[in-house]
Amino acid sequence: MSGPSTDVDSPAPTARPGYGQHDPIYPEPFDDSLDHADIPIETRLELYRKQQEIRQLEQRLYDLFVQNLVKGTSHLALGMEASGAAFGVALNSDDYSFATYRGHGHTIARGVPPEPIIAEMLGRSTGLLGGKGGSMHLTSVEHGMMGSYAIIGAHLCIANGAAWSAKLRDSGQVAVAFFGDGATNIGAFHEAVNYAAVYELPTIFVCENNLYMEYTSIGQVTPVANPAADRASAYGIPSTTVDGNDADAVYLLAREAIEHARSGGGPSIIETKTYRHGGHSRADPGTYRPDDELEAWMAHDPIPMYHQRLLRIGVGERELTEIETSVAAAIDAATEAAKSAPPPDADALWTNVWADGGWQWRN
Amino acid sequence: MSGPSTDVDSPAPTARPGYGQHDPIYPEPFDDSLDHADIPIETRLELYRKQQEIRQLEQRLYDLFVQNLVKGTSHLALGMEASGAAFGVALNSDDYSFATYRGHGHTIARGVPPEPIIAEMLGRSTGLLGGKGGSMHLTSVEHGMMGSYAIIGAHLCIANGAAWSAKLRDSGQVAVAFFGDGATNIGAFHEAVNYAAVYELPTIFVCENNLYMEYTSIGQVTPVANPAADRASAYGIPSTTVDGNDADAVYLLAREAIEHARSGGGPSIIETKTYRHGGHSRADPGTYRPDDELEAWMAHDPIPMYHQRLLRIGVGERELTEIETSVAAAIDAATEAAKSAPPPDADALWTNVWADGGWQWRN
Amino acid sequence: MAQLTYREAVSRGIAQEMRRDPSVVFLGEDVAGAGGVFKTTTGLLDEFGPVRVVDTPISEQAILGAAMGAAMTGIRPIAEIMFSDFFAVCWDMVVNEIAKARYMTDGQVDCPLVIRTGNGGSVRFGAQHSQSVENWAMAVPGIKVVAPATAHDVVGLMAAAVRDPDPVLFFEHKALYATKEDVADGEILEELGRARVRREGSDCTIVALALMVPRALEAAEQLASEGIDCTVIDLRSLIPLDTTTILDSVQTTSRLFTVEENPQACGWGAEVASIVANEAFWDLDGPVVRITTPHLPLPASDVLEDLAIPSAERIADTIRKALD
Amino acid sequence: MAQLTYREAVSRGIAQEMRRDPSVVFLGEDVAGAGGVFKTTTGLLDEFGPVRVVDTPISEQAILGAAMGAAMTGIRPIAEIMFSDFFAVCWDMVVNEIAKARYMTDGQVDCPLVIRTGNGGSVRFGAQHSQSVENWAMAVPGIKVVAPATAHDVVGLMAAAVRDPDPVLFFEHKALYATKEDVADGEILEELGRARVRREGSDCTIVALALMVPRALEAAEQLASEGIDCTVIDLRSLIPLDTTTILDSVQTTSRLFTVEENPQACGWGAEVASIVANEAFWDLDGPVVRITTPHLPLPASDVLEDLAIPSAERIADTIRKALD
Ligand SMILES: Cc1ncc(C[n+]2csc(CCOP(=O)(O)OP(=O)(O)O)c2C)c(N)n1
Ligand SMILES: Cc1ncc(C[n+]2csc(CCOP(=O)(O)OP(=O)(O)O)c2C)c(N)n1
Ligand SMILES: [Mg+2]
Ligand SMILES: [Mg+2]
Repeated sequence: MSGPSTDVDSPAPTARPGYGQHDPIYPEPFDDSLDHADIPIETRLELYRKQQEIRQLEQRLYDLFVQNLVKGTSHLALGMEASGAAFGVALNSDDYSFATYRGHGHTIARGVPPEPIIAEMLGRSTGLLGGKGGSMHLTSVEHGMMGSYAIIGAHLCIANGAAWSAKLRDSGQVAVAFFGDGATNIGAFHEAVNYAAVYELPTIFVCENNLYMEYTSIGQVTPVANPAADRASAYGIPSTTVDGNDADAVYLLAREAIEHARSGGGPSIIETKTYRHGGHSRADPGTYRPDDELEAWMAHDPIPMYHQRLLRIGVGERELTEIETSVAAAIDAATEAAKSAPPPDADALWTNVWADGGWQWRN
Repeated sequence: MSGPSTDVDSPAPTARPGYGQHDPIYPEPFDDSLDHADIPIETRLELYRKQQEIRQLEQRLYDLFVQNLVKGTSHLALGMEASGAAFGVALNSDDYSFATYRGHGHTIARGVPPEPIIAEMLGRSTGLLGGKGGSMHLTSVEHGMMGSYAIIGAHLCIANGAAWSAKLRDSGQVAVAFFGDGATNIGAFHEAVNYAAVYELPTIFVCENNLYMEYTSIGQVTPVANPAADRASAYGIPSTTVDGNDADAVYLLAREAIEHARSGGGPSIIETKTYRHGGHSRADPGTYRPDDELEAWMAHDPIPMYHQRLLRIGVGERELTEIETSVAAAIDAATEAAKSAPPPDADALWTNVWADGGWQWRN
Repeated sequence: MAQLTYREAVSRGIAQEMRRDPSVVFLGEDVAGAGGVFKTTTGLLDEFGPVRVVDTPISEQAILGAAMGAAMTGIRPIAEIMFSDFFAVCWDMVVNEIAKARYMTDGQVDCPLVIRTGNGGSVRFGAQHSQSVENWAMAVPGIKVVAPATAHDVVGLMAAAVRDPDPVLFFEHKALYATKEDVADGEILEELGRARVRREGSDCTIVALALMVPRALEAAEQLASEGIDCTVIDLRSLIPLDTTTILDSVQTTSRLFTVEENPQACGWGAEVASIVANEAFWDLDGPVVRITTPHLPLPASDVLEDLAIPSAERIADTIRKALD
Repeated sequence: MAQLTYREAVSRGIAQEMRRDPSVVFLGEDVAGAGGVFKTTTGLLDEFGPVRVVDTPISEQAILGAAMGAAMTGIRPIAEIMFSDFFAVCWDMVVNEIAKARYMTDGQVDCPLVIRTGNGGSVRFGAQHSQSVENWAMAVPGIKVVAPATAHDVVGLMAAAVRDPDPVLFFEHKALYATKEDVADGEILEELGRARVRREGSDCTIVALALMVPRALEAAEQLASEGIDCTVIDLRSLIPLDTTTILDSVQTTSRLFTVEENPQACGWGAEVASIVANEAFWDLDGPVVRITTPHLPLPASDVLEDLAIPSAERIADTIRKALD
């Protein structure tokens, strides 16, 4: 490796399109061969149910925005349900999840009931965080949902801490950090993945690559094609890319990465290729996306595709309808309960700054 | 790339030695074939002179410490002279250098005279920074030496700015950032290299890998063998490793990387393999380094090796002695002048916070 | 003279300076193609093109590093940090590099750059997207700190910031973006370090900043109807700090109130209060009172956030009681 | 009872807690094998082994993230940030994550961790390695801020910090590491949020912190010989802030001086001064005076640095003139 070699150890960057322009990126076709994957049917029904829960929760939240009942901002995962659902099914109940502001789906996927989630969005006293956290900070420690983090990158480092703790306590738990494509360009990504690799922590880094930061295509500001997976070699850890709209595909990788981490094999990166149906946040119509790209991805919707797969492998339409309607009923009931809950008490402002429950910083 | 492939796109981490232990790393043998490299003899004499300047300056600074004339800390580059010298020769006079706290050599290599450098170390009014900056912040804008930065990582980002500016002004200048192996694990490294790659900036990232952070071997906390070069693929840019104690080897790469950057080819990474003869800073005896490792690297000293090369290719001993003694005379004279300069005036405390020369922040 | 929103004033101010000086460039996340997440920079890409108006990766350290290195070498960058809370991921660039470069190099390095950012709350974004961190900036020697309260001042202070030879942090208030006022046509240029007396009254001096200015004015109106006549000073910049205007006013009114959106401890009002308690002690007729967001993180719910951040009512109440 | 240096007190304090509680772990750069760059943690690796005492990469965000995630899940980490200036590269972890987690989650998340750091100047390290940034920390709701002045307090406050269920930033002063005092054998535990009156006097109250405590005491000795009798309060922690002790003292002495090493604007003394100027206004007999490092970056040269940071002479001079 020494000597004045003029070899280029890595490829020169390929030309990228100019500012504000980008080539559309289309989904790979759904992989029907996974119909025969080694996944029990009950697991698949669970994957379907969780995808339905996320979809219907997000749609409901969207409706509530339109009714102007949600204050502040909000970031939906419509179209991106498969990976949250897959990990929700693949994780043990005491494993740890860390999500971003786009974390409603990751929260419900860990078994958190919809009512406190919706109530939090509406800023009610019965909200998951008593109204203090809001849309971007959903957390349910009792469900292993260790928080939603709204500043890009930080939670990758924090997930390492939970993974380290599991190792110190020899508990066999793993930690999963979900993040976006845009997050791969921030320093904390580098520090976190490197750190996990150095200590062989049971951290699984799941990049949900929906092709865009807020309004800028990731390809415009990233010199490699797979912003997370193509960087794993910089840390000597395994990585894979996957159709992020195929719950089975993600589930298989999740199972494997979790097993790898749990058995002491260390961290890995999974990059899911996916797309959001709507804009970045409530205010964004998403017009920066080429029409045909959007169209292609709308047709590559994880939920109808999975529905079709289940029919192909012999699940009855009736059983699926039952799942859909039972989820709908739960979301309806949760919405009503949340809507009728009172706003937080004024006293709530002053609680839980400190472990003693209070806020006093002087005597 | 999509589908539930279970392939591991990148190698699993290799086992690393335990805490506080590490395998010694020995230098590759000096590459005598470079005797015949395409480098003019005057350039080589210049490379020798600059290595001598750095060596003798650092030795002098060491002596001044021992005499307790240097307050504060200081980080010497004894044993690491070749790369600073090589870039000092390869850069145009209007190109930009950005260094770390271990930047005395990079400063003198850009043509900054020794007197203000030594005076700064002694905290005198005639110091390069009037006594305000000290050992860790040597800067001479008129020589293109844009600063020494003491917080790991930042200057890689700042060097990009100078490179961007050169591009905006179409000036043909390039920017070089020198940094250590340890710096490759901080977030700013990732952001900087990625950013340079995205905008194809004329930034050259030179990692002087001396195998250690302060007292910890880099291999203990880094999952790849070449902490800078092995990460270039994460940014799609070229990288090379090189014997950092062979000024010709570094010079050839420097010339190439500078030409690549200057002609619009974008950034690249050069990782030099080197070693410091002493500890990390003045207080450090460097005892964490295996004896035989230290011994091997002391024998792989850039200056006697280069001296031998010059003799082999026909330079006379007398000419080399002349260089050595003229450098010594300059350093002696500079030392005397610096020693007899007065300390800063009390007024200096209050100058140059703002561009108006003053410090007022209120009326 | 036409109505201009505070939001529109941002791009007008930047465009004014980019037209005047070709060395001014602008960079940030989603600022070019999309015109910024608050739509403050719409139109700049079209007018000035992609070389001068740059969309960046999510790399705040790299953004500020690029700005600093460019400023050191003849360019005048304006960088956006989308939310001021995100200064925390690039604080090193601000406090250790940009702020100190000139002093450490005894004047060799110039850093003429502007970092603009969306600051402040009352927008229900929760604890990580609502902070008022102008006091973080004020605590750091070597940077100037500006926080306009009106559309006119956005344009005029932006111009002053861009022309200033030193680094300026420019705090735009998110909750003010939709406010508007009549703004003169043509070039506007204000001066850094001059407070503006927005209302004159003899009973007390209220010093406020950014969103707290309209709230203080509203409180003053309320109090005026009760016979309490307040001076309201809009600080406009924290560094340089126009203490002369404050001290002069306190000499007349003998009472000082500060209205701060930052959480209490070490807020800018503490600095102002301590200066007055030292230099105008003998002018004072009663305690110096600070009205601040309590020292706690900001809650997301509208009900709770409105309790946390000083309202016109709370300002009026506090002053009424104190002057009773 | 034996002489202990402030430096040795650090490892004694950590070791005391690691022995007591097996969930306490310690991580940082060069802290294990090398015992820390200030040799404050020598011996810990030997006693507690590499699982509990961890050398990390140069990755401050990853270090604090690891500490936070571990603290959230049953571990009690002590993390080192080598120089407090480096908080700037991981400030997000401190201010946006660690400080806010409990409040944002309405109490679900615990963050019992300690971040210890070498703070302050008078060591000729220049502008990027000499800052006193305890006021940065004080400005952030949700973290406790401790800064001991003596070896005994290092041990006792470290113990209190480790046992505290909330995150604590622990500022050790670099220029105090070599100081020593007699320290009792056996377990030492102090309480956070209690100032200590180091000297009682009736003519004025001096409030100081860390390195400024011995300097204030030296100034008080000097003044005593001239007939000016000062109370010197060692704050010991900024959050919680023991205002009771300050206000009680001012009631007696009627004059307040603060001695701060941080640069002036928005220093902790501003907060203390503003509290006193409000709540003890009628007790005061004269202006509240702050003695601070001027609002500028710190110079490297010993001559200049000594002019910048408050000395016993400057403290005494200022008080002498003010009380004249
Ligand atoms: C440090 C930081 N910088 C910028 C932002 C503003 N921001 C919020 S979401 C976002 C885009 C993130 O893109 P990506 O990581 O791809 O996630 P996605 O929203 O697509 O799920 C940005 C820039 C932030 N929250 N934190
Ligand atoms: C952000 C930050 N963290 C830690 C340090 C303390 N520090 C100074 S030098 C150093 C080791 C750097 O090692 P390397 O990058 O290999 O450079 P070398 O000193 O070997 O030239 C460390 C940890 C620092 N200056 N900045
Ligand atoms: Mg995305
Ligand atoms: Mg090194």
